[in-house]
Amino acid sequence: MSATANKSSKLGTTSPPLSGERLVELYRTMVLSRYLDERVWLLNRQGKAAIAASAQGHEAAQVACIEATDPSKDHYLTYYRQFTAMMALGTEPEEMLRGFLAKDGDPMSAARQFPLHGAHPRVDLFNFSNVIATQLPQAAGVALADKLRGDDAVTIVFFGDGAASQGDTHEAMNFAGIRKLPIVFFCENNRYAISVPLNKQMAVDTVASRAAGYGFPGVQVDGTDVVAVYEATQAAVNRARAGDGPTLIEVSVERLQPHTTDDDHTRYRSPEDIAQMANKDPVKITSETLRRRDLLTEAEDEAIHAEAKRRVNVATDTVDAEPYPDTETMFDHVTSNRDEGGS
Amino acid sequence: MSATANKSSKLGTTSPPLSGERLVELYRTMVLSRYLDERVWLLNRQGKAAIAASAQGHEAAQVACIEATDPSKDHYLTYYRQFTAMMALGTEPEEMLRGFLAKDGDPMSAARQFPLHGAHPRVDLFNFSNVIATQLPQAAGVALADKLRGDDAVTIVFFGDGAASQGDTHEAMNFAGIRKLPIVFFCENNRYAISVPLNKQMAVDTVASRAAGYGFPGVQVDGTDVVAVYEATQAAVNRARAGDGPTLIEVSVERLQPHTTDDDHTRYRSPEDIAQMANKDPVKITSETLRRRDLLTEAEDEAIHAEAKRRVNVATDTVDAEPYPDTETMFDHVTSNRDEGGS
Amino acid sequence: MPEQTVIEAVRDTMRAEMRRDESVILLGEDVGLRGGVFLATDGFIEEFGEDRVIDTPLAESLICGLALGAAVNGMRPLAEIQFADFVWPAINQLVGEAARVRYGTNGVKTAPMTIRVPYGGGVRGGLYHSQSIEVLFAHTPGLTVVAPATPYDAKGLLASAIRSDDPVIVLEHKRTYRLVKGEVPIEDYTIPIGRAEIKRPGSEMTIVTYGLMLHYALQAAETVSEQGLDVEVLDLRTLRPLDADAIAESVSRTGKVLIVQEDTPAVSISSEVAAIVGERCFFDLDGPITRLTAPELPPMPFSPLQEAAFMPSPEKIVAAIAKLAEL
Amino acid sequence: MPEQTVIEAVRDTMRAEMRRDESVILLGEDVGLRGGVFLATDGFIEEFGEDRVIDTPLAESLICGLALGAAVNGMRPLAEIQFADFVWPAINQLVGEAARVRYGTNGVKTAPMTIRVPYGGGVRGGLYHSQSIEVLFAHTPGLTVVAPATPYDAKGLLASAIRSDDPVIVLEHKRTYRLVKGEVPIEDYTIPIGRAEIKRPGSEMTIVTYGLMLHYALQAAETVSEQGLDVEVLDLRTLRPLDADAIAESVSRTGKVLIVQEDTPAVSISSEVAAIVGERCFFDLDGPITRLTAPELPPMPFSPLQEAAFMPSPEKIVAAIAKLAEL
Ligand SMILES: Cc1ncc(C[n+]2csc(CCOP(=O)(O)OP(=O)(O)O)c2C)c(N)n1
Ligand SMILES: Cc1ncc(C[n+]2csc(CCOP(=O)(O)OP(=O)(O)O)c2C)c(N)n1
Ligand SMILES: [Mg+2]
Ligand SMILES: [Mg+2]
Repeated sequence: MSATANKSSKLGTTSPPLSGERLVELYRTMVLSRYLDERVWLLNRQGKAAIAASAQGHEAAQVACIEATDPSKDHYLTYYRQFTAMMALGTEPEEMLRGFLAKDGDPMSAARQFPLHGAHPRVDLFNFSNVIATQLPQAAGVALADKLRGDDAVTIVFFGDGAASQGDTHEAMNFAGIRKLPIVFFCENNRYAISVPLNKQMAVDTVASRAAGYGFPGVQVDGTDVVAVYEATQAAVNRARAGDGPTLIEVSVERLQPHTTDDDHTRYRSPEDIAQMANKDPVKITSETLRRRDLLTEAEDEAIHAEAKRRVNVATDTVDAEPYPDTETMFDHVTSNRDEGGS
Repeated sequence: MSATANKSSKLGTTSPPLSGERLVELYRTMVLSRYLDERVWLLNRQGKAAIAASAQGHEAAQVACIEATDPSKDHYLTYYRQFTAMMALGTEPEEMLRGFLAKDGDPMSAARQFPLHGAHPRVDLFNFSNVIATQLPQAAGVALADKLRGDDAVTIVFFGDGAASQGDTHEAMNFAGIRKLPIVFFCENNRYAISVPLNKQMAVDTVASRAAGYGFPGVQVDGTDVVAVYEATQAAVNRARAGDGPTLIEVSVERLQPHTTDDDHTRYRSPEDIAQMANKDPVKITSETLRRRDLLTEAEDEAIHAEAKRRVNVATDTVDAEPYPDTETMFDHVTSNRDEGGS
Repeated sequence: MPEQTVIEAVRDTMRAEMRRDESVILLGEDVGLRGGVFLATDGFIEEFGEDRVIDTPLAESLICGLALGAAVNGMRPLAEIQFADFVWPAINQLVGEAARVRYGTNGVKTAPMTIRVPYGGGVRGGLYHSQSIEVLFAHTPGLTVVAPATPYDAKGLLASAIRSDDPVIVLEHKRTYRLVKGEVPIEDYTIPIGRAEIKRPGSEMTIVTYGLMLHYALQAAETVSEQGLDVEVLDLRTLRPLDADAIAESVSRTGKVLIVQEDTPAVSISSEVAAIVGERCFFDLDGPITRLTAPELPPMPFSPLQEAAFMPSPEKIVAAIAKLAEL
Repeated sequence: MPEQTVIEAVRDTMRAEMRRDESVILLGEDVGLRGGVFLATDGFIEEFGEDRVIDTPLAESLICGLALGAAVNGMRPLAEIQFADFVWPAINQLVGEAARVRYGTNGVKTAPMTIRVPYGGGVRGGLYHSQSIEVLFAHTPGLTVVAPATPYDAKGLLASAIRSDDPVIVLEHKRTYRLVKGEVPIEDYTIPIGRAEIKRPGSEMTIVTYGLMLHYALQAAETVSEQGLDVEVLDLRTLRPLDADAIAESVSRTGKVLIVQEDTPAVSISSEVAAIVGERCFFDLDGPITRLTAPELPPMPFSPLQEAAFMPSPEKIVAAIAKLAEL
């Protein structure tokens, strides 16, 4: 955690620290996510995936965040860059690919929506829309319902540094502070909103600093550090479950790829800026950390990579051969109680 | 200025302090505003004015703010409670009443709009809409135009504590901070948005505290203290003119009347809360201050009151006798270059 | 049956639904101690408490986003937008989001939420307290829009809205709140969404209308009946989905149609009714498809004479009937 | 005359207008170094600098509010909403505010601002990168809405929009950006706002359409002409104010109308065209007023087969022509 993150220690972490075993498991998910993510870009270049946004660079933050939550009861409101978080929540490579290739059986939206958008069939993860920041007031509403019923659930809502500029973000945080909602605002700050750099997005250095204006703590954490993100999230989740209200966690990450497969970041990032990212690759950093802490041998690491590659290959072959959804199904689920055949 | 207002001293006030003479002039405007304001409520009870919002309690803050600006070049984006500010900017009682009674010659909108809404014929004051907080992004746009042209003008935008919750407020302050716009955000915090008290509007004590999240100073000032508000505004205006960017000024005031003539605040304010307001009446406080500082004698004070009363009576008689605007004029000024007769 | 005003019917229905179903929660500005600016929720916070009667901050996008989030998490939020003119900041959460929750998740999530929106003019509201805002909602797949004009319909349609498993926009015409009285049964009932109703049967012409204009149309029909003209008045009641069958049936039978609305004409409810008639009644029509609406001006002037000139009135409807009848 | 794509015409026109008038400033997300996500402003920041090419924070209400404020203070802001689907957060500043500035100040203030909004589907955009959003804008008094479909019209109408003293919404169909090519004079010209154009003359039926559908309609008209059917194609070009005279003239002459739009039908541009026809062409019509539109679904599925099923196509238009011709 960075200097400004010291607030999180005040929150009091009561749950156990991450075991070495779990750390390796998280690393396994990161590697799988990375291979699958790369594969999706390849499929885009082959004309098979219409569009993809990538989590490359965000993997450590996402697995660590999810690890500190309880998928059996918590709620997740994600945005399009939650590739790794979705895998950490148990989405299989095949399921992910059905979304990207718009194939029959896409679990999130039956391929009506962009990849990763819709609702998850097994955990309470939803990502209704591509419209930036709409999920924040919605997340406050989800948390409000839990609070009114006295349910022991926490809502985690994910967003980017660009999303912090939207009015919806302000309105949601303000209300969450007033009602002390059980919610964690999880901001993945990669310093860019497509091409717009942070200094054109805000006059301050951290999104976390805004939390003070809403009456709850904000912390900034190194998003390549699995343990730091895990601990910060755990503290925030504990705080929320204890009825003490929201926390804003800002993780500093790099967006290793262009914004989406439609983007070319050399148009707006300097060569130096692009080059320095190599040192911020969370997969590499986590591998080194695990090796240094003797939690992983070189052979084990290689096996993890080989297994990830194999799973991605199998999933690709399977899904590539599948059909698109039946056209007639597009008329389903507009409203509950009537067909919409005309006006 | 209150404890948190000490920041404003850092801004450096270079202009001269308010003279005793000007103080009396400001007081004169406050008294005139108060009588006219009371008259409008009476006209509402008589069925002549459809609706009125009042500035009673906000008078000192409004005259002091305007006094620190330059009406020959500055821009004012007001909201419906700017009764006194408009008079400080030279709007005559008759003009005000034409608006309230929807009579021919209403200078702001030709009686198309609610009273005080529209654009001022002599100074650059505008108040397009009743929709809370829309004026803040617009004000940023006004200030942006000045900044791009290098014009030496400052934009003052007025809003309430309720308006601080709107997304537009956040978006406007964020942008103003990024581009260091020549703008003063002037928040009249009367602790209520209609019936909603401050603790249901925000989890923090001051709107001013939000400024830190946008990279510019925020100060809180006692809004019944003409000198304090004047100095804070002057510092902010100087800062803006010097190219140093925005300031958020929050004045603490009381709303002495119900929200509008349609409202009954005994439904939601406790008797004690209503009773304590007597001590926060800025007209009374300013009168006492002037008397204490020997700037005003009892006789002079009485003369000010008598003159205000007289002017209000004359204006009422004049405007009451006037016609409504010609119906046909309602078709004018929809767009520049075409009639809108159908679809 | 007791007589009630529209606002009384709205209040009683909300209270009954909140007693009936714990998951109904109220969200809005000033809905608490103030009881709402129209007193629609008078006494609610005392009965249901601060947990179920939530005075929100001044932020309409928040109100609708909260409602949506609470709805997908098991609640049935009932939100109030204080005036229709202030619904614009919330359009993104309603049209962009709520309307598509069911579709965009292939039915996994649903948003059983109701948004009450007092709308319309003739109340000296000027440009920002008079607007008709039905067009975009009525256009949007995934939304349901009702616009009851009588106390009876207000109760039945509001109950249907609250019990619906989809987002429903309830348009209540402000001017009808205290103006319009009618009998309302005490017992529980609902009115099916999507059904227009013939409020006055007739044989020589159909007036298709809704909201406050229903009452003006009924007055006009009464006036011309004294001159021997037998006009049918069809109240749309639901604006999405429109009851195309009822429109087509009535207009085909009478052969003439006059569409009356308070809103401005271009791309409006009246346009869609005209399109339905033009497509389905073509061979039965014996007069042009006629509309009486507000003029194409930003609705609507504050000044009383101009406001009156802006609004359709019983007299203007009588004139339009006479003109169409002579053709 | 050189051939250009629509996006090239848009880019060249904006550049020319910015050179012509210093008060034209550009606002939007990624309009700077990125040159816009469609490269509409490629090279602009290099030529005009950061003062006139402003990368805004991610906030559409801000973008439109800034444009409005700068417009009333002497600028001619030219703002880009990145995708039409993201215009909803800005509706309040456009429909509630900008549309009424002139009216609400009795002409003292005006807002000469242009908002470019890339819209429409058929680009694998799914629910949130495909929407048609014209309805509300076309309904709103005080706004002007143009929807050019060819490079020639894109240049002429965009120039008119930027030089207009009122807020103009410019709808550019994303799919036409690179698909549609045509001749564009190098010299300066404008096209008057509010005038439809017959893009193909014909005598037996009128297709009224706009946007991408113009091109599909022209293809369909070509196809049926081989079968001896002579269909006129009228391109609306401006959606507010609609050119009611041109519609009425053409339909009265041909006696049949098929209205084709990509948007869903209820309360849409097609409804208003139908209403105009039903009111003004009643005595000349010899067939029902017919519409071909998208189905009533949230637009539009991401999956390619479903997307194709959702969109009107030249084949579907041919079928609709054939059906109407036989009646
Ligand atoms: C309301 C809205 N405006 C614009 C867009 C287009 N857009 C998609 S992603 C994006 C940038 C988002 O940046 P950030 O929030 O930092 O997230 P990141 O992609 O960096 O993770 C933009 C402008 C959108 N989807 N929604
Ligand atoms: C967007 C919007 N929502 C609701 C309203 C209704 N309304 C008018 S004034 C007001 C309260 C405003 O409170 P505040 O900003 O504190 O200003 P004050 O009246 O106290 O000066 C409300 C809710 C409105 N005008 N605009
Ligand atoms: Mg980012
Ligand atoms: Mg207030």
